[in-house]
Amino acid sequence: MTTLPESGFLLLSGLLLGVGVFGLLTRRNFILVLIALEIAMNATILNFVYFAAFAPHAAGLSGQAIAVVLIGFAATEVAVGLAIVLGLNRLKGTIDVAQGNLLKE
Amino acid sequence: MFPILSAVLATLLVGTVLTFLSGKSARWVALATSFVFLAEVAYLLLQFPGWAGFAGGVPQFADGESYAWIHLGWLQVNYTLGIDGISLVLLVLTAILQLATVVYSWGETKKPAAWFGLLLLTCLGCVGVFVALDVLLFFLFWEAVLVPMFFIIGYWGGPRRRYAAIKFFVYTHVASIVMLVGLLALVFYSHATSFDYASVYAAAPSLSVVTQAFLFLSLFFGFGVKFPIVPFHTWLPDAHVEAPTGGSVLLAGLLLKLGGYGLIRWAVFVLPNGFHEVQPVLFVVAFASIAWGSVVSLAQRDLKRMVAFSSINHMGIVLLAIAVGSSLGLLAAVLLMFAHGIVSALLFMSSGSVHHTFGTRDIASVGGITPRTPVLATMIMIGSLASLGLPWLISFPAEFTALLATWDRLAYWVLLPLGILVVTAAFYIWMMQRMLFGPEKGIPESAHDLPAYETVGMGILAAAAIVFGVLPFLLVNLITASPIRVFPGV
Amino acid sequence: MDAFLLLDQWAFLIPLLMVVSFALVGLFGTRLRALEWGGWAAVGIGGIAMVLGVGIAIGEMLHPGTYVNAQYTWLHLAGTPGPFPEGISLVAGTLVDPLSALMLLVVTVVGFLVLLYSIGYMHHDRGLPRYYAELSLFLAAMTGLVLSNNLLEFFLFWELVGVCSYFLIGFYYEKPSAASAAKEAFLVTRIGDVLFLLGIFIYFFHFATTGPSGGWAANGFVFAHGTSPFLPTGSVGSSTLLTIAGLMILGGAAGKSAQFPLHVWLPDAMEGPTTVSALIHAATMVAAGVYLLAVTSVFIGFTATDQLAIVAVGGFTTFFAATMAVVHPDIKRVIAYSTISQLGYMVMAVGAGFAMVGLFHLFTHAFFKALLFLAAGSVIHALGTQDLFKMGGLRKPMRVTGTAFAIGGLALAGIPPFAGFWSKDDILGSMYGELGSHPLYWPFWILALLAVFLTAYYIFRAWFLAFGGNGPRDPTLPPAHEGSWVMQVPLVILSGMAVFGGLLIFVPGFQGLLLYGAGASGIPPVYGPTDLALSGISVTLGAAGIGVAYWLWGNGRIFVLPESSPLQPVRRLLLNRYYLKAAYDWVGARAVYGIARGADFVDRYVIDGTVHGFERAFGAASDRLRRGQTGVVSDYAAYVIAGLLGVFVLLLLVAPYLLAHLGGT
Amino acid sequence: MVAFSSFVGPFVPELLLLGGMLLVLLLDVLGVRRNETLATVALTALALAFLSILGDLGFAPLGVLATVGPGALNVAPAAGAAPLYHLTSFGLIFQAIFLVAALLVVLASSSRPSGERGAPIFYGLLLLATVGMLLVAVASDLIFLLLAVEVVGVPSYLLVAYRRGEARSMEAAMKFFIVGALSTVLSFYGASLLFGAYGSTNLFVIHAAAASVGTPVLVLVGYGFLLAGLAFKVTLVPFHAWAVDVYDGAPTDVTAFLAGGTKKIGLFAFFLVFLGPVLLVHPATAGASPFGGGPLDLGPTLSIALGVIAVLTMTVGNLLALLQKEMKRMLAYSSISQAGYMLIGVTIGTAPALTGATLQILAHVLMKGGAFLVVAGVAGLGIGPLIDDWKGLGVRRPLLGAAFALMLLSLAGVPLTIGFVSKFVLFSSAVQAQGWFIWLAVAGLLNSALSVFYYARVLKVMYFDRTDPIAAIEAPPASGLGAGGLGYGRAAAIGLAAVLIVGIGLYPQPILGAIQSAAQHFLLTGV
Repeated sequence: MTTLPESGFLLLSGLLLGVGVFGLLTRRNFILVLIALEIAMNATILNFVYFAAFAPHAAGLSGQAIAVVLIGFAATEVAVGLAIVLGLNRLKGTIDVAQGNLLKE
Repeated sequence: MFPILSAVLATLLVGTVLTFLSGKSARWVALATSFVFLAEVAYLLLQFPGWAGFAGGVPQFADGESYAWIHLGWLQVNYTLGIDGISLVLLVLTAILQLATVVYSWGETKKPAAWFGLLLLTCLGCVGVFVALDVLLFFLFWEAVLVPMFFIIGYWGGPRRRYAAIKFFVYTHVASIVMLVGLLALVFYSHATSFDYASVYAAAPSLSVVTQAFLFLSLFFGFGVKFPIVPFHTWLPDAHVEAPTGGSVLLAGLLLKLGGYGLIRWAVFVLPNGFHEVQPVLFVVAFASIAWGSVVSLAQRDLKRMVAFSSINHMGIVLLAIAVGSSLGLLAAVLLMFAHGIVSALLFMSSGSVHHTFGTRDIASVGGITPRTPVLATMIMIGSLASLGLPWLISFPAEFTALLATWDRLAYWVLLPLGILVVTAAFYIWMMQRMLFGPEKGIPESAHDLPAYETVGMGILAAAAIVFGVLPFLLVNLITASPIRVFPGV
Repeated sequence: MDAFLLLDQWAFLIPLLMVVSFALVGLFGTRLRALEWGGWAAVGIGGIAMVLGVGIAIGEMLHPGTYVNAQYTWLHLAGTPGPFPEGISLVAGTLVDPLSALMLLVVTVVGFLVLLYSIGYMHHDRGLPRYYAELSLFLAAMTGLVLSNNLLEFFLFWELVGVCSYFLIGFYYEKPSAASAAKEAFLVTRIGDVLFLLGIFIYFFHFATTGPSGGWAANGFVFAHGTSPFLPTGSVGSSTLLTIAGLMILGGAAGKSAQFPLHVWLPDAMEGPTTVSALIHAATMVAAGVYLLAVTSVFIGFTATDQLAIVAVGGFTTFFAATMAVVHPDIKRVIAYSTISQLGYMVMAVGAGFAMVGLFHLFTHAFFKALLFLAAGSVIHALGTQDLFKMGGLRKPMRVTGTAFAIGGLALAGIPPFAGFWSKDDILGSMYGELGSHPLYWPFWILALLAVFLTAYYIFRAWFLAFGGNGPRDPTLPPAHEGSWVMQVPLVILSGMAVFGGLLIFVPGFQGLLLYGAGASGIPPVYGPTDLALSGISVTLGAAGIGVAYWLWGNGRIFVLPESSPLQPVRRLLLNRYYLKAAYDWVGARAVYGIARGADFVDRYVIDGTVHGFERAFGAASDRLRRGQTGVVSDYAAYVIAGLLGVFVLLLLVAPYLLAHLGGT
Repeated sequence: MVAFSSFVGPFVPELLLLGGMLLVLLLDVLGVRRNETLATVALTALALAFLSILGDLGFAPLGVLATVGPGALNVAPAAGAAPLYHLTSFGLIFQAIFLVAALLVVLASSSRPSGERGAPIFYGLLLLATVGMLLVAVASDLIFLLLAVEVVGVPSYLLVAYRRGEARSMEAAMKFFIVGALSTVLSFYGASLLFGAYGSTNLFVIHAAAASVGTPVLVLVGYGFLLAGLAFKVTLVPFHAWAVDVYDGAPTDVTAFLAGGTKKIGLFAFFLVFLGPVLLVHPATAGASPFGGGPLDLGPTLSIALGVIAVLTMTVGNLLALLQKEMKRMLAYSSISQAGYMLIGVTIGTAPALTGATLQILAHVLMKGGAFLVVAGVAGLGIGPLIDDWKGLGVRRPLLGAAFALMLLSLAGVPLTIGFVSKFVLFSSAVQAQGWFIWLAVAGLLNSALSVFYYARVLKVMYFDRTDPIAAIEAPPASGLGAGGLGYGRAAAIGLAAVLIVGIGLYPQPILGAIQSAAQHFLLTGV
């Protein structure tokens, strides 16, 4: 399989993604889940920046630009997430994601 | 020229809608519709020019119509109609049964508008199947029949009607799905230029024999379940036993015929080579159905269930006649379909009347009904004797021809269906001995002979059974006005 | 003269008339105030039919051996590819030839007499219109059968007479025994009919293209063409196929004519009114089987093997049935067994190739057997019982009947100059002529000869029990009396026929009739010394039979077989009809029904069970999957990740594998 | 002017909707919260947008409304150009479909009890989400596409939860958000890998490159991430688990919008991302298959993966629905299986298949959207959530029952309905493509047969089961709304859906024709 010279970077981003996903799967606290999501998102952003610099066919600044956009997007997403956290907390008095199973099967 | 076939379909459609809307007086609308339909069929008969033979290797049809419907280049679907002798005979059957059923169920009080509407709708679907000459159109009507029948069984049926309705719907739907795959493959693998019968017919020979065989099998399964063929028949007893009388009548009289018609029109004629490859399979299935249907009937205590299984036996003979694959056999098959349509309808009406006259259909617990209800008894006798293939009644010429053709192809194997004839005779005669004769038994005081409308409804069928039994030639000449006349045999 | 031949063209009127009568009585019978009126209508029409029939017969006698074939085509199918290259046509027509003329005579005459007799016999019955309707329909069918000019038409009427017999046997349908007898008759004959059908198939295909003007199929499978059989004589040869066909025909005949082993239904058929027994189950319908064999042997022909089989069945049945008649206590059943046995003679004769000889016995038998039945009928009418052992001393109160029964008995026993003698002797004589060339006929001929003794014995045993002695053995019986004149006239007429019917062979015309066709040899007056010797033997046997009967039963004696007698088991065997009935019932009620129940079980629980199995399987799968929907969001996220990994597996392993090995698209 | 039209023209519908949204929020600020008013505003915006799209598509009577010249459609960009958006008639058709979904929902909600808290938010978010949907349909760049998808996603999280008082809704929103966010991450990550492989996120570039470059495993992994991420929206198995709970928990009108509307953008995203590669027929040059069976071929590889997922989806969806007791969940599961059918279109990737899939999407908008609207209305009549609570409804409310029965029959693929036509075209295309695709048709048909079972069960309950009279139905409806308690708006929406179902089922030619020609253009570039 084709290898990038600095495939170590890919390893790093992959690791970040893995950490994020692992956190998302294991954490029951909504806040921590959000943080995990952020970590995972950063893996993507890192990728863009890195590829923009070192990808076989240099794509100029577009990578960085995308990275910036994504940072902004991540923020909005977290904001929405927090809104839901608040709602949840007000209704149930807990932000334990595993608590909610009124809906199943 | 005037699109008479569309007019026929339109008649039934409009009739259905009006019936649905006309509340209490629905039965009158339905009756009127049936008469108009009858008149139209009569007109079709009168102006039927006979069969035009082949043009460019493709069989010709009368009263043809064709309008573009869905044209996507790769998918050319048309609204194409046309008839030949085979369809015409079955149209006649439809007209008779529709009239008889409407009259017979004159006393229906439970949501009459819906009842009569659905009856007409079912007939509409069947007529569509008989006149459609486009793969999609054919399949469309084929499926469309299921829905009204589903409601008829499920709403007006007996104690286990819900189960029966769903079983009927799902079971037969699965079959038609397989059939649809076969039809689509037939169209696309043969690179037919359109979904029209003609182009499919013309393109099919280009397929390899093996492909043809597989296609034929898939079609056979689809049509066969409607027949029904053993061992895919178990939807039938439930559907019949639970269905209301009118439902059973249409079910046995028309719906089962769809299978036979489809097999002849869309499989046998179109894929003769594939047919030839799988002929043994058909023989085995046919024999199984004949024997199984008859033997199991012998064990039934429920009159209706017995008749239902005897239908399996008779349709098995139809299948056998088709499987023989000779001109004579196909003639016999169509004749027998007509015969069975009339006779089984009569028998189902009888068992319906037995049920609401004596409160049960249990053969063993009602006896000696003849003195109290002579008309009903007579109807049962005519029906049974016709069904067991007595000469001078409609089934005989058909069964005779069928077995004649079988001998031609299978020699001594014919002894099996012949022997089964005795068993068939046995359960009918035994039933008559127990129910009609002997000392009176299990007859409620309230029991009285048939109401007039039921008598008329059954009378129509009984008359048909006798008239066509004495003069089957009326039908034969009509049926042979079709590719059957020159079918080379496989 | 030719007026008669002209009459032949109108032969179809006979069945038609009876159909009219059927419709008339059937539809309006109940409307008529006095039910007898319907009866009289039938009798009137039957009379006209009889006149026609007799006329036709006379015509045939005046022009022996002529064929008059009147037909029109019902259906013509142009040549289709396949078995019938010349096309098929089916015709409806009448054929008047010696065979049919003779049969027609029998059917119309006996039919009329029975119709007349019934007026008296049935007058108390509320089912009278139904009775006359069914009887008319039967006569229509029977005459139609006799006049048929092709095999298919023959079969159509053949079945129709069967149904009429079914309904008439079950005439007293509220009697369970009658209902079940009717069922039995229908089913047993049905077996024969099925074989008959197969025979027809074989003939149709084998001879489809044989014969003049486009072959048999193209000409509606008619028997005769011009003044000769359609199929060239001897076209049968000895092919196995046609042998089988012949056996099938024999099967059909055996069903209708109650030959072994399909004989069981006839004794039980006695549940019907005695008149019905006389007409249908003695004179006409049961003879149809013989007629079928005769027609086939004349117009199509049998192979040697067939002939042997037919002779065997006939000869054996002759003796076999007679033995059962010996012990039976029921007057009607005794006569029924004797019918079976006499039919055996006819079958044997036809089988040996003496069609007309067989029909001659059919002719005489029809009259004296009808006579016996009607006589028995008046006895039953008078006493209301059929049990010989209750009767006794009836000759005084019922002189006419007693005499009639005696005459019938003498005729049956083959005592000259009564009718039976001539015909039966004819059979034995002509058979004897064949024994040289066909040694295999020997045993059956001997059986037939022995049967003569038994016949004489059982019929006079019956006579002595019923009419001999002084006074009934059962005092509870009502005082006997003669029936009204309508019942006596037929007895007288039939007695006349039973006395003189046989002598007809000395009438040239009638003789001409009999001389027709195969087996002309051995018909009187070609009496050689052997014939005389034979007659001597058979007459002696007959006389002996009567003597034994008198010795055992005469003057009101009752012969009781001592319990210790070694013959007891034989007697039991005979009384139980060789346990054949039981065996059949077992097969029907136990074996077949058992199989059916088993099949029903399989259908419900195995075949349909499989369907339910699918249902359950899907249900189970659905349940499993639904349990996966835990409602816990981290599980859902886990599924997503699992899915992601799955996608990788698909993309990197599965898909490449498939592409590499299955060639992908 | 030219400049204006060429820049603004393409986005007139989006702008209209944004305007509508602002107006709604403004009214909210001004304290005007009458449901009818808000609904009217939203409806007007949607209707105008709809008309202008029809105009752009060049429907004769509406040509005047065209905001982009007829020449502006289906023009492939100059080589090397990497436009963010690309106007295709195919995309416009999808925009129209999305708008139909939104229109139906808003029309129905117009007859919800007035003065309900959060009504303005509902309409506002709905319009915003619709804007996102429209953007998806014109995207031609991965990032643009994914962001557009999020413009749909984020508002729909909130839509689910807009009734802040309801625990079920809130829980649904929570699940929706977490799984959704995860999927977003995955898809963006996939995009980043493709960016790494091709040096661009522009679909034209990617497709072109994919055609020439061959298939490094990096690319496959990237596509894998994208597949997983987008599969969340389309509710493909096993990415579907969230959908049922969300559809169940959300207010039913919102469910109708999710099932009928937003779900479909996922499919369009699939078209954009995967059709390009799937169509590539050239054998790849690099990256031999690990099994040594010749080069690893991107197109067939993806198409096999998609095929497997499609079959898995329809089967599992049906099985899940089979024994379901609650109406809403049953419908939710059934819409999962329907997604499987639609995926067949991408798998085969021919114009016929795409036509079938598109019609199937439209059909699903009408059938499933309509069905959920009925469910919402029936709930308004005070009937419980269980299927068994619907006893005798068909007999007691003939019209409503007939409409719902029609939708179910259409879902089951019974003839004379749009559902039949779409399945018929779809499966025909599979058979016509021949090869192993015929097995897709077989699987799909058998599945539709299986599905008949649970649809028939509902019909059975509605029509055949004996009914103990339900006061809520006999008595004048509590909601006090017209049309027998449904409210005229909802009745109109349901009726409209039903009419379209039958109408298109009877004569699909015009729509099919339009779709197919559009699809053919679309397939030239796959964008």
